[in-house]
Amino acid sequence: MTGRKARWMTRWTTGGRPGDRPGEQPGEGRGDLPDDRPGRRPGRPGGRLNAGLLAGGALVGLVALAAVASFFWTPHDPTLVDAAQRLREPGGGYLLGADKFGRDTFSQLMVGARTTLYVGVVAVGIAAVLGAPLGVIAGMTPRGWLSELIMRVNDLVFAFPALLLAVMLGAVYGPGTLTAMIAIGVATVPAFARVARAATLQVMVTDYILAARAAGRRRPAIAVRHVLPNIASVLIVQASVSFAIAILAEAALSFLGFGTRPPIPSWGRMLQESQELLFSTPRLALWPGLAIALAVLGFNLLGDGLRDFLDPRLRRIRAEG
Amino acid sequence: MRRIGIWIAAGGLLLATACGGDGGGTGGGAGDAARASSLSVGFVAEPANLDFTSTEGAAIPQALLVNVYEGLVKLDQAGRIVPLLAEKWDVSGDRRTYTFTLRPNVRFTNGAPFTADDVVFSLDRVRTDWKLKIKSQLDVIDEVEKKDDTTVVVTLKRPSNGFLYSMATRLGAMFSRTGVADLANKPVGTGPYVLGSWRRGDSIRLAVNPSYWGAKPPLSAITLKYFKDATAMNNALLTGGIDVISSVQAPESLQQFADPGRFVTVEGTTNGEVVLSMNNGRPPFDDKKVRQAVRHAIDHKALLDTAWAGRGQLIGSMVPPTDPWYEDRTGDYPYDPARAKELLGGRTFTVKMRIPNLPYAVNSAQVVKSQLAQVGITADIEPLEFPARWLDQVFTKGDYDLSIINHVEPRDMGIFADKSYYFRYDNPEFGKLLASADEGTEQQQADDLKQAAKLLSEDAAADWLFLFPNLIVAKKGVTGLPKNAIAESFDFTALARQP
Amino acid sequence: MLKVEGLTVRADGVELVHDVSFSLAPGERVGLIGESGSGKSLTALSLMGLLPEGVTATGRARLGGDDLLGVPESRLKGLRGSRMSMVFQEPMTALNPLMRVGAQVAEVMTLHGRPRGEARERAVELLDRVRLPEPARLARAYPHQLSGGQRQRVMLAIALANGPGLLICDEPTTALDVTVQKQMLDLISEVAPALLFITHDLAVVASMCERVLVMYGGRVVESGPLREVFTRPRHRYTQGLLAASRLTPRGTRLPVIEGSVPAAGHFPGGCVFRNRCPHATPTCETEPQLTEPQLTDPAPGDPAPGDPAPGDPAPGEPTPGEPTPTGDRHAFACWHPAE
Amino acid sequence: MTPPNPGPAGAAAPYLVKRVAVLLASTAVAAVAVFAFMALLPGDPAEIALGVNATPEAVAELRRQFGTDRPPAVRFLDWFGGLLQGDFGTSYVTSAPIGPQIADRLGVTVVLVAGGMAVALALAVPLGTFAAVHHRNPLGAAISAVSQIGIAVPAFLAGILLVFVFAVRAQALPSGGYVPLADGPGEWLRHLLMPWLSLGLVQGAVLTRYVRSAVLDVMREDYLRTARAKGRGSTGALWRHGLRNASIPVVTVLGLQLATLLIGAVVVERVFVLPGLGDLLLSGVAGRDLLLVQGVVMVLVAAVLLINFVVDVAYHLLDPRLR
Repeated sequence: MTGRKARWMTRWTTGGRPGDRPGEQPGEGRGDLPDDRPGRRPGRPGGRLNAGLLAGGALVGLVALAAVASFFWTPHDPTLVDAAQRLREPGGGYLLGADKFGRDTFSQLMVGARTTLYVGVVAVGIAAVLGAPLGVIAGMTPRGWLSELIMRVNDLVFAFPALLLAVMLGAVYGPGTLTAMIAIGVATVPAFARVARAATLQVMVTDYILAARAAGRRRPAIAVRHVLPNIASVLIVQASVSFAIAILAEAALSFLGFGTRPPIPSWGRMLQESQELLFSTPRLALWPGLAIALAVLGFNLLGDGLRDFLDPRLRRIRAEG
Repeated sequence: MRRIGIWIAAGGLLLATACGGDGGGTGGGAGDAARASSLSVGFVAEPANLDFTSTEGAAIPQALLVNVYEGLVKLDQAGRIVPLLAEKWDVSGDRRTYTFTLRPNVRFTNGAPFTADDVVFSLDRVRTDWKLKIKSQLDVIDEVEKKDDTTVVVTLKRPSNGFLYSMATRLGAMFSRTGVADLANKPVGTGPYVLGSWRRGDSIRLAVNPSYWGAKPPLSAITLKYFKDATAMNNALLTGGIDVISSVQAPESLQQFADPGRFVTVEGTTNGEVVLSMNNGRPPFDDKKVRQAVRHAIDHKALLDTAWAGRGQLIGSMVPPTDPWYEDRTGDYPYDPARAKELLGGRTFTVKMRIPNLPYAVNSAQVVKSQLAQVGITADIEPLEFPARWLDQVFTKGDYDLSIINHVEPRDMGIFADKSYYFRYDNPEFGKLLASADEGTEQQQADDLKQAAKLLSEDAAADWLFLFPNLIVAKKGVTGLPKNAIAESFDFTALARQP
Repeated sequence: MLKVEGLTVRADGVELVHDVSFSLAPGERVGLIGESGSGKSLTALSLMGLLPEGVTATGRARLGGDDLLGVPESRLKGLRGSRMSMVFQEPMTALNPLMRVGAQVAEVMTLHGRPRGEARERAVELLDRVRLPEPARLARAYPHQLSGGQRQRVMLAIALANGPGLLICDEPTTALDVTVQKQMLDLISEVAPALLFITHDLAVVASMCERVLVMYGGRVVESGPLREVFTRPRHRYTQGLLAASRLTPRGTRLPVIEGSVPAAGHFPGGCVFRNRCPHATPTCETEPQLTEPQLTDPAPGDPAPGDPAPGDPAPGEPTPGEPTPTGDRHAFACWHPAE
Repeated sequence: MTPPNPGPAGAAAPYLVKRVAVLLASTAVAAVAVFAFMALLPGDPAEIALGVNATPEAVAELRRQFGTDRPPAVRFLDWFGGLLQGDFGTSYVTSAPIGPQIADRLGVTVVLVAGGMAVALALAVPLGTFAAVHHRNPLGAAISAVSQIGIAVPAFLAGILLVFVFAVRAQALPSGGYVPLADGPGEWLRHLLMPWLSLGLVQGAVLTRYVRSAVLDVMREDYLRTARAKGRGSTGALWRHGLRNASIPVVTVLGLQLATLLIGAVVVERVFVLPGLGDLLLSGVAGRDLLLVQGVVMVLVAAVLLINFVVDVAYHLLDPRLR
């Protein structure tokens, strides 16, 4: 894979926000006078909070808050079937009404947030724990057979998208949250590996790494002490964006019946269950749909914002973003 | 020492999901004339192939029986056995000899005439070639004999009330001696329809059999269109993609079809008992008190209302109201959580509820779980793909505590007499009652079966959540819809469309 | 031929170039010198109408009879590449990487009305003229197959293709190897019509130009014939600049200008150089005007010339018809000029 | 001065050979992976085909018939050898040859994905370019914001909403189903319009962001300024010099999106009742049609690998720097 393509693939797998260029091409730097190209003026102090970061953070925070709060309190038991409250209109303790089982929609949304975060955290965790070290290894030994092997396997795993993996895993081990998470996680590994590799390649040519290598430090030590801390920001951004993708994947899987098992509330399944009532009670589809969209939006914005916030090299382009 | 009267249900389990498809191809290009004389009906389960002699499942007989294949007799809408390819039959005094007089001048769609030889061939073939275990229902046959071209004599080993009934199912379907080469893809029967085309994953088109022996059906073609998603099927009817939903899978959505100016809704009954199965063979449900507690813990009315929009009937045992020996047993275990707790005596359990991933089961399971939680039983729901995984895990291996499945086979109370059946119910007295019912007179049969149903209910061998309704929605003007789904087939022969 | 009056460039409310005026006669070669950040590239770009988005220029600039500022792009683009051309600093990125070199040269001719086939032939001639080897073969190459010097020659060929009256070169040799620089400069001086040459390299200017404009902080602080300015710099900035560039005998301290160029918008009021100038006095808080030396140095406290209104075409108050202070004569804007 | 060597495209051949080799090797390895995975599926095909009431002898007989009594390695070689000749085997469940079924379904999926991609492109290229060119004004920002929101909407939700609005409410389009092109192009189109839209709108939102970014990148390129210095207007410069350059990164993303779409089509096929590969896959899984699932997964994975290959090659063709 060529450098340029890899960069774009990275951008893609980062889900991203393409408005920025992960790393200038070496040797193509522009010797421009800063003030001659006003788009690139310095003078934007580093690490400033931006609107995307704040909005994304707020949305994600809201999801997290709902999830945490649901452990201690929900207005009603989200799985309690109550025939008397079937399709109850919003109001009177039922903030958003109740579904056809008489379960409180608001409570379900709260616990659903928990499911969403759970799926995201585990899936992204799997991807990060597997993908990042592989990417670092591949990046630190760019010419070695190990690197080649890792990247080839990576490309192969990339050919098994999350949905396909989940259907296959679901077929073997039965559908459920765990299989969905593993499928999404494994399918996301290549994205992490790629991003980690690209970032490692950049870090490896910096002076302090060269110095550390010259000083005879061994590779694992360099990886842990120097490389990981320096690519952490890239990984965090990738995690945020992967999180958004995981949420969408979980929703699609729940829709197909390969996701979270009933009666554990999940936004994807709420949406699926609300389908037959779309005509008479559209609000049952509205709320989980909105929740999914806002959570995904939140994580995407957070990823973009973090990218701008954490990586000073990219920030200058934000003006146009 | 055959156990008789075991009406194996496995095949029929599928029916629970049938739905209506698009008149399909006609939705588009076909001209008005063609459209007027054809209909499309939405179904849920598409056949994997067209050979019901070797493949389980309700989808194949649902599409082909009576429509493409015919038996000597068939079930009418009231559940009575009426003549079809046999003009009449006589039963000997000892009830062991059945003499069928065949309809003359009947031809198979491959051109071969239908004669007594084909009857002998078909019934022998059940024993020799069929791969389904339900073929044991015809083990009671001692001999099939051709008397002349239009007369066949069947001799039984012993009297059996079940024999003639079985002959109305797929077991009695008549095959041509020269038409069984490719049953999976090319069915050859004597029925009013022939297989027109099959677009796998989408639809099956049945065309009228031009050389049919009887009255030609009103429609020239039927398209059976298959949907995996209830909402998609509803939408298809709403937008004119199909004309009939053969079985509504999302009863909540019925209100979309409330406009009598556009749609007609038929609500009838089926043989489908939605059973909350309890594994009698292992703790905690090997304890009759625990099973009884479950029956008391479930508010069946509330369950029906929430899980299936109140459509369907409450039943208390394994007999649907359309069977002659039906008795109302819904009062045996009234909703009484206090009594349930008393029966449990303070014990609490965590059990596996492994259900098929079908709408009625998933809906019901959530209600059951919630209600059982009130008396101290925690049920973990695990939906399994239906049919394969559910059949493998629950039905075959019996690895479950609770399950929910619609037993759609007609007259299937006998499944409880097989202690290897996944209920693992073992009560010799029940088996005796069934055996005596099959051999006895009609009156004796009814008495015994009533007794058996009562025994099942009292033993709490299972809980019966509700009787699955036959819900059909069609465009206004479609007539001839079968009100009750009590046979294996969806009978298209009377279907018509008013201009 | 080129006449610029009161050119002011702004971005986001910040003045990046302030009230620049000068003129250029046909065939004349003028150098525009200054450190990074002095606004010299912006001055050039604003003449070409190539300012980046969000950056606007006001004032007056005429090329022959055509206005260059405040006219629609559609009028301007007819001039670009035909009557005036520009060679940029960075040859590595200035060519389209996906297009063959010859086609890129030919394009500028077809754009201005030459038939395609003819343009192609002439492109090869031009490549030959800028001394590229095997021009016919090279015309079929892609930019990445050429060296930086070769690419800059291609840029020059593009610039010369339609025989423009004015060539603007923005640091055309900065990105090149030293060995190549000389050849390039020789070529430019050989082929250029009127030339506006932008650089921070005083030696280069000395070899190329007849007249110089010294820019600092977005202003022209000194201008005049090359010899005069270089031998007798008056503005303290020019003085420092020259001192810094002069080769010093071994062991002597290299004179440097203290401090560094502030970021745009952070120059001091009054004399923009005063925060770095060793001679600065409170007087320098008032803005000095570009004046010709024979108008004797204004005494401190003279009527303070106000900040001219932006877009005011003629700051100072030269009467029309009279030679403006932007003429060929040596002029500078400093309260405490060097003698 | 070294004379350049402008050998046109001459160096492409070794690359192509190497890339084809990688494609074939990956496909083979993928086949092993798919086969091994499927071997884990619980449930014996013969038992499943015969149902729970089958006799053991019948099961053993059928196993022999299916060949599932042989060791896995033999079965793999047999299967893979068949694949190379386009033979996917015969389904254990439907007794129908699998190859033609997949071919049938693949047609629907390809049409669906291609149309979805076309919609996405038709939206993304103009909108993304517009948003880039006008990135400083409110309309450009609005396009960016809308695309950000579009990304957050699950494709199936978009599909359900489309059905609700255009089929059920407006009665303007069929809610689902598929009509072969041979049965009438008009109906074919009407049935595919909404599936295309629901795939295309969401993917278009994603793509818009990439197009915008690519165009923004290109707009900052010096050669665009060069083009304007030659006398092109900014639009003309972008058109003549920018778009091809911008297309290079977009092609990469496009390839990845195609792969995503191919799988995303599974959900849309479910919503719109389209008999595509995804539908075949799901019914294969539900029916434990092992060989069928194996075949479909293999085709999907091979398609993804193939798309990757095409993208790489296209990349090489588009960008002379790589030759």
